[in-house]
Amino acid sequence: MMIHLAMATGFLLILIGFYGALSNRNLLRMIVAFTIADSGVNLVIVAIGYMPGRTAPILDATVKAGDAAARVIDPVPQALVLTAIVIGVGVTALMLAYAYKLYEKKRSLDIAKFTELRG
Amino acid sequence: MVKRLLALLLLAAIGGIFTTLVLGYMPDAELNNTARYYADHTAADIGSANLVTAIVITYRGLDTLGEVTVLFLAAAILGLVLARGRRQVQARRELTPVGELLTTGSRVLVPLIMLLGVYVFVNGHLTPGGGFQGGAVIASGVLLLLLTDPLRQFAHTLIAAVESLAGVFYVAIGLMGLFLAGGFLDNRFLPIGTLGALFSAGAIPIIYTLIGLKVGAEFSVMLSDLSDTEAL
Amino acid sequence: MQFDWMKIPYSLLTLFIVVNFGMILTAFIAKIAARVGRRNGIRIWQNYADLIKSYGSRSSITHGAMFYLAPVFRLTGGVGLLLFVPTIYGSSMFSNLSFAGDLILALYFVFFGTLGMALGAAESGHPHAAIGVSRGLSQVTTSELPLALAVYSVALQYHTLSVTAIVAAQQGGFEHWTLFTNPLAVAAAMLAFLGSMMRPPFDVVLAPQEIPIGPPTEYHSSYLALMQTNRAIYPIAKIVVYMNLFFGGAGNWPVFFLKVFLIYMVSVFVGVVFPRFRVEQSIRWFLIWAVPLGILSIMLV
Amino acid sequence: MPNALYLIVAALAASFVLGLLSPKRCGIAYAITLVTLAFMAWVSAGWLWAFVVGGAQPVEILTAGALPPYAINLRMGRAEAAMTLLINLTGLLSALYLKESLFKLGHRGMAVLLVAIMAFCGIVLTRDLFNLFVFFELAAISTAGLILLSEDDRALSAGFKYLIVSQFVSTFLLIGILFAYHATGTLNIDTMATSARLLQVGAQGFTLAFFLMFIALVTELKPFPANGWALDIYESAHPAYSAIFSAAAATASLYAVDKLLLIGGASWYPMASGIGILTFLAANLFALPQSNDRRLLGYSSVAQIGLILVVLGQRDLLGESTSFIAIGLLVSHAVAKAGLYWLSGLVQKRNLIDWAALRGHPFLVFAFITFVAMLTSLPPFPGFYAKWELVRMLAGGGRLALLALILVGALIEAGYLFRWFGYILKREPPTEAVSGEVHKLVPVFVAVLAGWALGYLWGDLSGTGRHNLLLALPLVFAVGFLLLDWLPAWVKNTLAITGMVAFFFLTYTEYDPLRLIFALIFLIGGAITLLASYDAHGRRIGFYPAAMLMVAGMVMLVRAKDSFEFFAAWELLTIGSYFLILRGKHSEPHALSYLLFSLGGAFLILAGFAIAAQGVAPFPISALGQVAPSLAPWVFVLLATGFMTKTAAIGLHIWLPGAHAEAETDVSPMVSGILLKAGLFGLFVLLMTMGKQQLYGIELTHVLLWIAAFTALLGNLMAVFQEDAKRLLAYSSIGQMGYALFGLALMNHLGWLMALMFVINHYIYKSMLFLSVGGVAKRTGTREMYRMGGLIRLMPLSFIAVLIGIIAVSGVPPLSGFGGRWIFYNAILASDYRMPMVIIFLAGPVAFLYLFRLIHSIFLGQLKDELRRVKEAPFWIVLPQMLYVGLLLAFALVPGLVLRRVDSYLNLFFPEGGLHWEGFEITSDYGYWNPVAIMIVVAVIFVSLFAWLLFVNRRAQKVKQFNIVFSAERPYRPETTHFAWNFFAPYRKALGFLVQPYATNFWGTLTDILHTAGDLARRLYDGNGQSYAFHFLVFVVVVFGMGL
Repeated sequence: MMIHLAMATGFLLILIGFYGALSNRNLLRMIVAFTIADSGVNLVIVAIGYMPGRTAPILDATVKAGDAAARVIDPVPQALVLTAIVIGVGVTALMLAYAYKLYEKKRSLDIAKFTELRG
Repeated sequence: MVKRLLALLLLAAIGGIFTTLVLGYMPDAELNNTARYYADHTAADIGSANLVTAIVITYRGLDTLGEVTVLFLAAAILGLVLARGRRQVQARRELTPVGELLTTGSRVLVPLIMLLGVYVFVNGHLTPGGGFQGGAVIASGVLLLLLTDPLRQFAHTLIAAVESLAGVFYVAIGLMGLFLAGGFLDNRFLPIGTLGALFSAGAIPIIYTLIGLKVGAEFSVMLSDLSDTEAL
Repeated sequence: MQFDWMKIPYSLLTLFIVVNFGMILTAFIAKIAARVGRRNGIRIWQNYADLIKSYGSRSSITHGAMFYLAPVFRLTGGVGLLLFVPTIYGSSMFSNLSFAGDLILALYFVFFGTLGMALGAAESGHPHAAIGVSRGLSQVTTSELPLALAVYSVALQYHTLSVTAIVAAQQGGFEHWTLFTNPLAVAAAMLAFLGSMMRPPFDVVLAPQEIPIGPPTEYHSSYLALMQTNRAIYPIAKIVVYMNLFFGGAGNWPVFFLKVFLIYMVSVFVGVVFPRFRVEQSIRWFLIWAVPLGILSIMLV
Repeated sequence: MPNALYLIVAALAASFVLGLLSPKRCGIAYAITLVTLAFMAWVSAGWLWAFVVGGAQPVEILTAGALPPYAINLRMGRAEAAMTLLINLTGLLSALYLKESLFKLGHRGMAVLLVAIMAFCGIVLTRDLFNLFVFFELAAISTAGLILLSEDDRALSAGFKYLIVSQFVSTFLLIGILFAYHATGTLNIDTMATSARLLQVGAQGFTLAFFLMFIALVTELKPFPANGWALDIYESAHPAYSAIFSAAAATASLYAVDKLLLIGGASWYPMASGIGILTFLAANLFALPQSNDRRLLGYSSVAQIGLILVVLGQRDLLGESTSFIAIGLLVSHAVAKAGLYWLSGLVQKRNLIDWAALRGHPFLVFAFITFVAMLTSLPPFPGFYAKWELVRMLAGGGRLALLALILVGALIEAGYLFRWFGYILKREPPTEAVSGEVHKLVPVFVAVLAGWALGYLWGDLSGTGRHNLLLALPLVFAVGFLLLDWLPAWVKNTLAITGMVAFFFLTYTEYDPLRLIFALIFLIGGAITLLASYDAHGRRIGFYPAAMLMVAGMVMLVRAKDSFEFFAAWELLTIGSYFLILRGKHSEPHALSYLLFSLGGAFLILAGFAIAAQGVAPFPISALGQVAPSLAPWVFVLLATGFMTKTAAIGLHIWLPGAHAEAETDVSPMVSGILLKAGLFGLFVLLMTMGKQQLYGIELTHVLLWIAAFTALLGNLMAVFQEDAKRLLAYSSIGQMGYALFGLALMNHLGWLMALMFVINHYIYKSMLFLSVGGVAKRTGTREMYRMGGLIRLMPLSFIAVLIGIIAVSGVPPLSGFGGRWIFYNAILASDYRMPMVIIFLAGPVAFLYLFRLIHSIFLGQLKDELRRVKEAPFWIVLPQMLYVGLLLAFALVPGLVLRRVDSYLNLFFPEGGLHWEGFEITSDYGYWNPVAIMIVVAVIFVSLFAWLLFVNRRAQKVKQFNIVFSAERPYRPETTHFAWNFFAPYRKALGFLVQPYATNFWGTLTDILHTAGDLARRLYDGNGQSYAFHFLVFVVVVFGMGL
């Protein structure tokens, strides 16, 4: 149940992020909205790998190599979420830079002002 | 208003998809085939105590190389975007001093932060953490420095050299895996050692070190580039 | 191929008879028309006199090669048309040169003279000539249509395109004439005939008062003589075709003269009764009245 | 073979090394970039060579020393090798092209470029889903970076819009991948595909997960309507980057979707096809009203990718052929689009019309048309083979609606691309010249070479039922003229004539009598017409390749054994003639409408053949006779309509007058006298094989009969009202083709013979008339007849040609036209139908009207003052006319020389109703005809009377021009005395209602509707990044709704 709650929260974050990106015309707010959505995605990913009653996928004194398969949770989503996070950061940085440059050009952060290309 | 309504409608539909996903989700009782393989074989094959690290660096090493490249790209492009059509700003705005507390605090904390960062990536194969986390920690040190003195200039050349060299070595190690072991990014051309020891898991600590340096450098470059926009 | 050289003098004989018959017939008809209009009219020999006068005319000019050749084309058309069709049924003497081709040849050869004439007239540079040609060509597109349909109908009826064979099929009493076996086709064809005779109400091409006789307006002297000769031959040659197709042909010269005269008179009667049509009026008239008859005839045959 | 991993390793290593260089060492950085890209291209090329030539097997490349599915693996196979080669070469050439811009951006920019190319390769190579995601993100980020190569400031906002959409996309992709992993326990594509098969039932989670992945990856293909961002990029990015974006990125994304479909299985194919076809149509429609070159190319790219997506979605039907078709279309698209974008960088201004700047550079024009031909799938390029195969299989599988939509879209695409080509050749060039730096020309040059090489390759790869067109001798001959274009025109003319005549004499034994006549007209007839081309001076760039292409097409048409050869020949002759027509001074719109009608017709033919073949290949032409009865009438309708666009049957005729009238003097006879016969040949072939067909109880040949009759009538009527001499002749051709079609549709022995007679006659007299009128127009400087007049004395030879010509056309004995009429009457007597004859009877005399007008207004009447010094037409234009006069007389006297053999050949089809040939006499079941006798009789009468007139009229005096009596005055102004303008005014009053331009209005309205629809609908893309996000979400929701 916990896990469904976590997952649902993740999805909710995504939807909130999307809504923010769709309803805010300010570039920076859009970027923030996307980071919220990204967090939601990451939460969902982690939730997918979770298995009730198991421990982190690190071998140590308590988790021996032999019985690891029965004791640890799925390590794959954890590995993937790392990548997802990093990529999210990269994109966010990039968007910030673009937003800055766009602002420099038009002194405005309103997305509706940047519609020279159309049709 | 119409736009928001439409957005809500669309998101409701998408939310429907998501809801179905959530409701249809059943956590596995057993590890699936792939995960079981990792759980069973990592210790023997890779020698890394941290399964996630084994996956990140070896099994899915290509992803990680790509990931590093994403940051590399982001940093490079950030530089390009900000350099685009830049006017040479000579007269910089004077900023109000940040205060004693921050200045002194940073002097104390920055070396510690750096040290922690290094610890995190060097021990990536043993404990939670690794190159990315460590790199991020290092970058947070840089951030602290920037907060203290927003106009601070870093040795761009040095950072860039660290970043590039780390990248080149990373690729080179990957190739050594190809030549000396089972395939590209195979960590086993170095001895696996004992599970749980610092010098174990073949090339993983080296790779994580390189990643840590690289990520740290990249984040630093990004932060410093972005901080330059303060000059506007 | 064996060519019977005697056909040449025989053909010339036919030609001679027809020329004289035509001269007299046209004068006679002109006289009748004048009488209807309570005028005295021309003398019956007037055509001969005109011909001699034209040949005797001293002034003679030319506007160029086509102008010069046009009367030749014109008369060749008339003579050729006459000679490509057998005149007297059953007489090898007066079957003329019909071995060269069948009904289709005759129908298309009609245009030979017209075309040459039009070209010559056009070279004269006289606008009236060009206007006349424009009118004539316009009118002919629909006035010929009922005839074409009628011919098609007749050819379908008799399963042949040979004039001789068509006449042969109509022998044995007038009830075998196409006139009675295929009256619709004949009606259509006779309406077309009216259009082709350059008489009122379809004489806007020549329109003597408006564009002094249209195409031939610049012609004089011996050119005119040739054309006058043609004016004697050509209507008869055309009527011969009609006679052969629709009225049982002619087995001897008296019947020939009678039938040609009567057919000719049809156009005269109509001509003295109706006023002149403008071009578009006559085109519509043919499309509305004559063409449906032709269509009916090919549908019903 | 070098490990394919080097593709990735080399690029990464190089880009990291670039970071080491100081910003000042741009030269070295650039060298490293080029070398790396060259190395990558070499690796791919090596693999491709190994697969294609060496027959190597696909190789799995493992990483991390573990086996898949536990570690990431890559695969190098034939398709991968081809695609990575395409990507790397595009990258290399673009890098070369981008020299200045890269120097401006510095080493970081070069590194980004390398990573981008690497990412595209990675997308192609990887077999791991998450790895695919990583490469996609790399590609996306580097795309956002490379947009900065552009000088255009708007590129920044385009980049931001792109980032917004890619945020949404990557969210969906990630969630999809993770849930798919959860459902199947693997990230390996192949393993997942296997597991997914086992899941199927009740695996709601997996289906949804797959849907999310699918929608995300498909969005990378820029589907309608979620593609506004892509168009903004295309428009504002540096053209060389757009080349990469269009060629390389699209290639990679397509392959990714293909891999994904492997997982999803056949149930997702219809979805892919649906999205693809919608995108194809919408993008082409939106491209129609574009005036910005790069945006137009963007729309075209989107459309092409949509089409390829359709192909991928038809995998269930296409099976093994999928890759042949998809890759064929893909390489055509990639090479052409890259080439066009590179070209766009050479042109300084962005309006399509500004491309007229290319005109002074024959090579660039050639490059452009090569690319356009590739995009529109014309032979001999790969797209042509792909199109053929696709249509063949779609028709075979009964997917006709899809087929129709594809063809409609392709036609629209051809419309805007060739319209553009017209601008290049015909519009006023802008003042800004084309930039001619070598490093920018090299990529274009390579693309052109690659295009032709690929054409050869695809021809070579062709399986059964296809042939390598670039090995066909006539086509090689034509293409050879491209290389000889530097020679003076007279040398090429001699070569061309020699080649044509020689080819005829080498092959004339191979034809049956019917084909022999067509071959004779195409080859020998063409050679005679070419004599007139000796009149041209200089080099006449472009004329000979085009003319020979047309001739090659016609020859191949006659020699075609199966439907593929036939169709290929048909398209070749169409484009050849299009180029020829386009050469006319004012022919731009007319050439375009010609091409569009022809291509439309060609598509109908293509569809007809494909439906007839039902997947069988090769499909011999003769097998048309054995088509299943349920399909046969439809095949008949398609093919007949296709051929009738070429013969300009009424309703489909509006292209002809302009095209034939505006063409050059020696081109008009070629396209009218010769080319029109290709359509008739098609109809001959069709009727010979399929015979009579009934559709819903309607006899189709009866319908043809009506069409033919109205074509004859209306063609003639329209000719009557023309002031322009060449247009008059052009309309007359429509009428004449109506007659020929009528003969064919009669479906009896004599009807066909008559059609053939028209084929021969029309060739001779229409070529002759066009040459005469062309010569006159050349001398007088106008084609308006009323501005001429009285030229008989100045141009007597031309006059004679016209005189003989009009006598022949009108069918007056004794010339050859009469033979046609005579056979016609005999033919209709044997026919079952009567009503259509009424119309055709009406049409007959109408011909006199325009013929008289032609000769009168030009040669007779009053000579104008400004034309008093006009000379006879040039020798080389008169010479063929005189040859034609001779031919016409010969054919009038002894038609048997040509017709007898055909007459007996036709007995194969209609044993009844042939002619009897005895000496000079020709007899039918109904009548008889002796051409020699007629000639002699007429000549004798004529000569006697002429002699008589000469005798009595020997004193005749030649008088001056105005020596006429006109309202009792002597006129003095030729303009007011020459009765010529609106010559048949009364006739227009009477029958003018028949020639209202209904067809022109119909087609005009249709084009307007398309334009307006495109113009309205493209407002959807309002330029707001948020709207694009909405579009994407709407797309997701709608597709999801459809998928339920």
